Amino acid sequence: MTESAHSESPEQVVYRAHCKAWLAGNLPPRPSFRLPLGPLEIATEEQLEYLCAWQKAAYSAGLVGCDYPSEYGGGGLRDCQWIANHELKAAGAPFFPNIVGLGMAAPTIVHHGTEAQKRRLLRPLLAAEEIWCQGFSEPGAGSDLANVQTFAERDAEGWRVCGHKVWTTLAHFATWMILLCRTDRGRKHEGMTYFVAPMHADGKGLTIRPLVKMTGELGFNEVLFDDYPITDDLRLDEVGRGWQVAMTTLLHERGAGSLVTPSSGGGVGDDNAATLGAAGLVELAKRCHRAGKPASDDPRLRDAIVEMLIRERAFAQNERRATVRALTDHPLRLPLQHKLTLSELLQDTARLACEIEGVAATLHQTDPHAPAGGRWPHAYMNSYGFTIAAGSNEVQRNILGERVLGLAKSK
Amino acid sequence: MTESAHSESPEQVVYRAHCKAWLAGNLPPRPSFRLPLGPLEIATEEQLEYLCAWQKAAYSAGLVGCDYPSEYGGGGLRDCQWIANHELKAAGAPFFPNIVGLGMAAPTIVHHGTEAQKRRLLRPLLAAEEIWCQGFSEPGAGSDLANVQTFAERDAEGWRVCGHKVWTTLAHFATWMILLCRTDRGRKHEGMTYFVAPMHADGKGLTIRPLVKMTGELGFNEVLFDDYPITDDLRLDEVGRGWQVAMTTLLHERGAGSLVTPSSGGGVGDDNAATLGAAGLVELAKRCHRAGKPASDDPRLRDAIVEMLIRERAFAQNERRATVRALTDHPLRLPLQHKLTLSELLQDTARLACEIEGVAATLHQTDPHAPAGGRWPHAYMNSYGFTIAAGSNEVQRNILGERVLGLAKSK
Amino acid sequence: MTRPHDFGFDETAQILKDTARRLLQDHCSPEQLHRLVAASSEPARASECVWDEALWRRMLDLGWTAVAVPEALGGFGMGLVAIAGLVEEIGRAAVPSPLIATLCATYVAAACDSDGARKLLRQIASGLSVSLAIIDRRGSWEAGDCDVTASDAGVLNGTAWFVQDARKVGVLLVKARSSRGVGLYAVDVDAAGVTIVPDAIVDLTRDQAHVELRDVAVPAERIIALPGDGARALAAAEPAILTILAADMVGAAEWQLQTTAEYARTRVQFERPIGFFQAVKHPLVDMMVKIDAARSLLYDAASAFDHEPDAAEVCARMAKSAASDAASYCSGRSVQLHGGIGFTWECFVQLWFKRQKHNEVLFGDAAHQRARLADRLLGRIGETA
Amino acid sequence: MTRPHDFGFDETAQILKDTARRLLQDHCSPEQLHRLVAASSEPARASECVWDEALWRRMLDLGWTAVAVPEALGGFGMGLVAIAGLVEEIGRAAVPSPLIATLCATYVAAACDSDGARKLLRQIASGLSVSLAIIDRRGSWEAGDCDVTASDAGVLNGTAWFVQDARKVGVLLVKARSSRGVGLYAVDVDAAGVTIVPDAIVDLTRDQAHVELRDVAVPAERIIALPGDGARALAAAEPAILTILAADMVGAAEWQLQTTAEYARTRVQFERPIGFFQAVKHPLVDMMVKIDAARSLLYDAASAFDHEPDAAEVCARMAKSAASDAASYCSGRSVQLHGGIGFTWECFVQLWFKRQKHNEVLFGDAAHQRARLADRLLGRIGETA
Repeated sequence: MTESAHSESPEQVVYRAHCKAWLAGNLPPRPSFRLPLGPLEIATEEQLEYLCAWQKAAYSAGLVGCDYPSEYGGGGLRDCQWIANHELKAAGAPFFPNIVGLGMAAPTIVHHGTEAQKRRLLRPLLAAEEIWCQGFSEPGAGSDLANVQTFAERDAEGWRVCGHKVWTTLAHFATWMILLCRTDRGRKHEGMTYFVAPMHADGKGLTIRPLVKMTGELGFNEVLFDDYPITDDLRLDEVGRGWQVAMTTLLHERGAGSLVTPSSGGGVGDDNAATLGAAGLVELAKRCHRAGKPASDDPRLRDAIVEMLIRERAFAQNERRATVRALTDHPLRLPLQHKLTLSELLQDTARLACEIEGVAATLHQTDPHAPAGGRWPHAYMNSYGFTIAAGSNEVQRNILGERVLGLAKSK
Repeated sequence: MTESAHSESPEQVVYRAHCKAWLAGNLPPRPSFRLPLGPLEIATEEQLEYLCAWQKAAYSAGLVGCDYPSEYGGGGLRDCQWIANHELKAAGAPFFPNIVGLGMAAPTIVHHGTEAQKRRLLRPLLAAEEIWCQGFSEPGAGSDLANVQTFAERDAEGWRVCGHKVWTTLAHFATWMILLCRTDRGRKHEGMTYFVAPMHADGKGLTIRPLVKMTGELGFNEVLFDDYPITDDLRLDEVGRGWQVAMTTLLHERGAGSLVTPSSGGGVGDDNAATLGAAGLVELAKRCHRAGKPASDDPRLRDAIVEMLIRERAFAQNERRATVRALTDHPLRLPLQHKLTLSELLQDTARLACEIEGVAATLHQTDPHAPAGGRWPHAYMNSYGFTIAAGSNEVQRNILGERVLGLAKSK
Repeated sequence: MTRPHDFGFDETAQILKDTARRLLQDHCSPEQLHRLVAASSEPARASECVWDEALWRRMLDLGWTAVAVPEALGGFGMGLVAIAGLVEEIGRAAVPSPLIATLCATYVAAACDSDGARKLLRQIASGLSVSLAIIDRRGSWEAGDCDVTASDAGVLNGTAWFVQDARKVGVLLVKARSSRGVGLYAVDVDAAGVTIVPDAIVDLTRDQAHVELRDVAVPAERIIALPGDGARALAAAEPAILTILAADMVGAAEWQLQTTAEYARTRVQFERPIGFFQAVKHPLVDMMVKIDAARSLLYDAASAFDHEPDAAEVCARMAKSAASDAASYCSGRSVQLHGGIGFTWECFVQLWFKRQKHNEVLFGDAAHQRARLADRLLGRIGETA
Repeated sequence: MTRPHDFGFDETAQILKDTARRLLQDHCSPEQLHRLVAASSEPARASECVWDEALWRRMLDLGWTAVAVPEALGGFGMGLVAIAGLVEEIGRAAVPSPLIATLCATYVAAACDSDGARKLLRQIASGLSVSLAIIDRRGSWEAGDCDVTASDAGVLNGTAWFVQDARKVGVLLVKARSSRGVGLYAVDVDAAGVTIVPDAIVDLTRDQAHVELRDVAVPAERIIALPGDGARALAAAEPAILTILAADMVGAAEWQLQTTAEYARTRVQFERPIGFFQAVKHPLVDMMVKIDAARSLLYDAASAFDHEPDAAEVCARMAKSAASDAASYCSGRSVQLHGGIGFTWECFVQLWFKRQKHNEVLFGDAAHQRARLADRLLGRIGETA
């Protein structure tokens, strides 16, 4: 027996070296303004411009969309995006702003789009020249996506859309929306059709209104369609196949699709999302006090902090193992856990941080005395966005139980 | 404002004094043999005799069944049994063996029995002259009690019973069984009838077989009926009303019925069930070691032990508050939590004890080096009996959600 | 004193609680509260102090600052059990007011045997609102932990941190240390040398500040506890303070339960009211179970304070621990089970969520209480073997 | 050494794992295992040693004691990643055998640079089974905690506790302390002065004993680590030992998950397979989530031992902690979700439940590992500020 060999293909080895080399010299300088914690928090044009420029640079260098076919603007490689992601994270690169586009729209277009749609839409998406948003959720269709009521009516020029979408991230910056509509009220799952809708927010039939989160921040929107026209060439897949197309989208959103989403470690410097990880707990515990001593000396908190460090490492090792076929039983078993475990890890980490802070956790992020700039109580509230959105964790557990363990459907 | 007054009635004050006085002089001596941890564990005739003699003595002194009408052998008082229970517990009195009789059969007979049935059955039950067992569960009817298949067929002399009951505690000592049967296969809830069945285990149509628990102990039985005759005067309430009668039984089993069950603190001396409480954790932690120090010096274990002490006190204070109408919103809200919270408290306490023991928790109760005589790992396994039996805790949560919070039925 | 089986919760306590429920239903409904404190979602909101002073005058008219003051000093002298019932209603309605601060200060003053304390209690009974200024920069309220010093002449200097509802009260009860030990001093909020610096906080139903004291001279008649006497008084009052906080949390948690259960009965997804699903039903039941445990321990603690002084500290720490845990769990589930709408500013649940997070950590979170209980119930570390 | 993205789990490892799966499906099915170890439910059963020696001979024929022995000493020299895959299968089938004990001892011997160690490893590769005797009466295996002494002449006296599968092995690897430090000694189980006293244990798939040593003279060639060298060897082997235990737990937990899921797919209550109910479905998912976390950390730890020695201890403690927590949770749910039948002796789940409880506490439970990790990752208490 010899030492086990590294399993990367020659193509992968070359690609990894390329990523490393490019990242060593091309990370963007830290901006003068505050960067958002993640794509959902982008609030200003200057933030957006900075991040789009970064995504475009990374795309031009082949670090974004490298596994997509080259005829649509991709890199034409195989199984390489995860390597770029790994190197981006290791380099502490900022995140990519076109999150809905990269994670949801692009793979859906690849699987369900026409040749013309793929040629028109994918390249500007990968290059962050066109930002995407998602129109799935409605006030009456949260966890129960099949209850979508936004209606697209056929007319001579194509379709006319009426309805109300909510939780639409990036809507005010977006060029396109992936839009799930009802086209037949008499059928549930078979009565839905999927469109890519242009976001001409010029007042004619399209209204975008910000939703205020419990933190007081913006970031989500309501989008109201009132007899809004969409041409038929923007329909994705056939009429009545909207549910199947949406499932492709959700599979990729949950990290279980065949196309790995380009992603990175987070941001740069002090605004880095990585500081919301368990490592941030250790730093925090050394600065906060409990019973007159550093909180990092409290054995109960030490135990809880280490538990978070373990869960964080387990999450990363799940990602690693998911790519090793010999050590995965069911192809969806690890990918479908991604959103569930990450969102609960973030929530529990933030809750523990508030506990470490003690009475200082009462302070708002605008208070100069708030530990770590008040980001932890804020992050704890925002964590409910992750455990609720994109299929609440209750729904995630149903999906895992049914698709992986084969249990009877709960609905 | 004056100091708040004690709310006991004169009758209650006198009764409490009587209980105190009698218990001061009449607790039974500790037996030479090992007493079981609870009524479910009674294994030998000598254990049964000792405990029955104790129940009879307490009955004769008016401490058992005091709230039952005197014409049926009760004490004819009102709202006094809880006082006796309180004093019995405070005195460390042994438990009463006729647990199914006192907790389930007696209140059901009072509510649903004929005058003749009440006169015949109640007095020997209270006096532990006749032991009772319960025939509800079946292999295919665990949590789903309405699925009972044991069939009672009408004939000229009464009824003939065929079927298979499981988890029948005390069956081999019992004179009577409360027996839930199907009498109409065409209807579910309306197709059931409730009997009190004599347990003539003489081989004619009745077979009692012990079930072995995961601990290796006996205590439960299977009871098989094969064309077993029951006279019609042993039917409780009307034909087809079995489900309603069973609900009365279960309400009292769960501690939510109008008639308080006579009960006590547990046993006597070292075999006392009280040593399985959280106070036992404190003693254990002082004797076991972790990282070279007493486990009671480990801050994380201290935290966990105190949490159990808090839950234990909360349980006792729930019992106290349940009797104070002004501080209870819904009459079933606290009583229906009784079984759920107690069983999970016992389970979590035992699990924590095993953690305190460390590697010594591997030892069986027959090992001379096992801490605390090996009772904790044993108790941890037995705790699943409590969280599963008498309506699994999953079913308990359904009941609480539906009956107290008014949520839609899950079935 | 005997231990009353009914916790000593008598008819007067019942009337006080019922009156509070009705008043707050009329004048501090969730709609009214949201309109009042959540009108703005701007970050600057976090350092403002918004409350309904007209409602506070009604509360004063009902004598709520007098309930805990001894009869001999012009109060109603009600037991802590009755106060617990009142504060449960305050928490249920999440009322912004200086009542809780004043009640906590009342118990501290009542534990001081001084003319200053007696005078202060008379003023409280007449409607004066007071807040404790006894926490240091690191968040500790242990007697020796204090960033304010008192000179021998009674001149205060330093900063008191985490002062609750500082901008709603007239007087601060300031802890200061000197060479002779810890003393307590009544200081008017507008006295010379006093600067109230608002904190920006997450909770919308409270205000909080740190208070800078520069050469604040306290006359002898306003010394509540002489240097050396303050620590004992604070320790004696702590069980009452913890019980009052637990009452606010239990009341607020019950609102969270009932509001979320109502949502689960009416919100339809997958063609069913969501309460049908055990993933919703069972967490709601667990909320109830945790609330009931905390509520029973709450009245246990209040009753112990009134009738079994030796048990008061243990019972109060148990109550605060259980209430903090219930508050944490109920807050999380109230948002999660409301789904997307629960995550919005417009939804009422955010108000209780934030109040609970604040309550949880005030005067020690659940783990802090358990650590102190361990010292009492298991012996201190190193002394247990 | 580079860190292989695929953990270094290569084709050979795959073949070893597949072979194990098939062998144990055929020769140690749950039915066969229950018949073998649970034939009696009498209390006296607890101190017996029941196992399938014919199966053990098959395992020896496949060279399973040789897998971890270096090639130079007659073994296969496979990485710990491959061993982890093998032991997962052992745990999944809950096999009673001295394999785990022998593998643990192999890593200890491999960490000793002595002729005695090399000889012992050659014997292990040829089929000798060995168990570690390194735990003291209080359950500690820290180097200094030891109830066996060695004289300067190599004569052992005292008792070693919690020796695993002592009645299935030929040799004990005994830790003893002397004036020159801790040494390790190979002692035949039937040597003069050795008394194996069976413990009565709950787990039916193992045996355990304490071993009394009275004037046991160990010749020089059977000294595995000289006095003073033993502690370092034990510390070097500990990550492997923890990883092996984690592998057994992960494999066993997967059996618990699959068996309980199968029951939930088929058992009907309320006219539905019980897996329909979220109160059953969601705990099953939580079992899976915990198992997967533990399994990923398991291969992480094995890979670190093989390729990143500096990270080995941290990764191994993380794996043992996560695996112990998963084992605890899965054991509880496997009984609870089976309902009444799960609580019986005849049901197979009891066998895995008991094996897991045993695994959880061997060489430190989850909290112990986290406390050690805290020292590494946060600094020792008092040194962190």
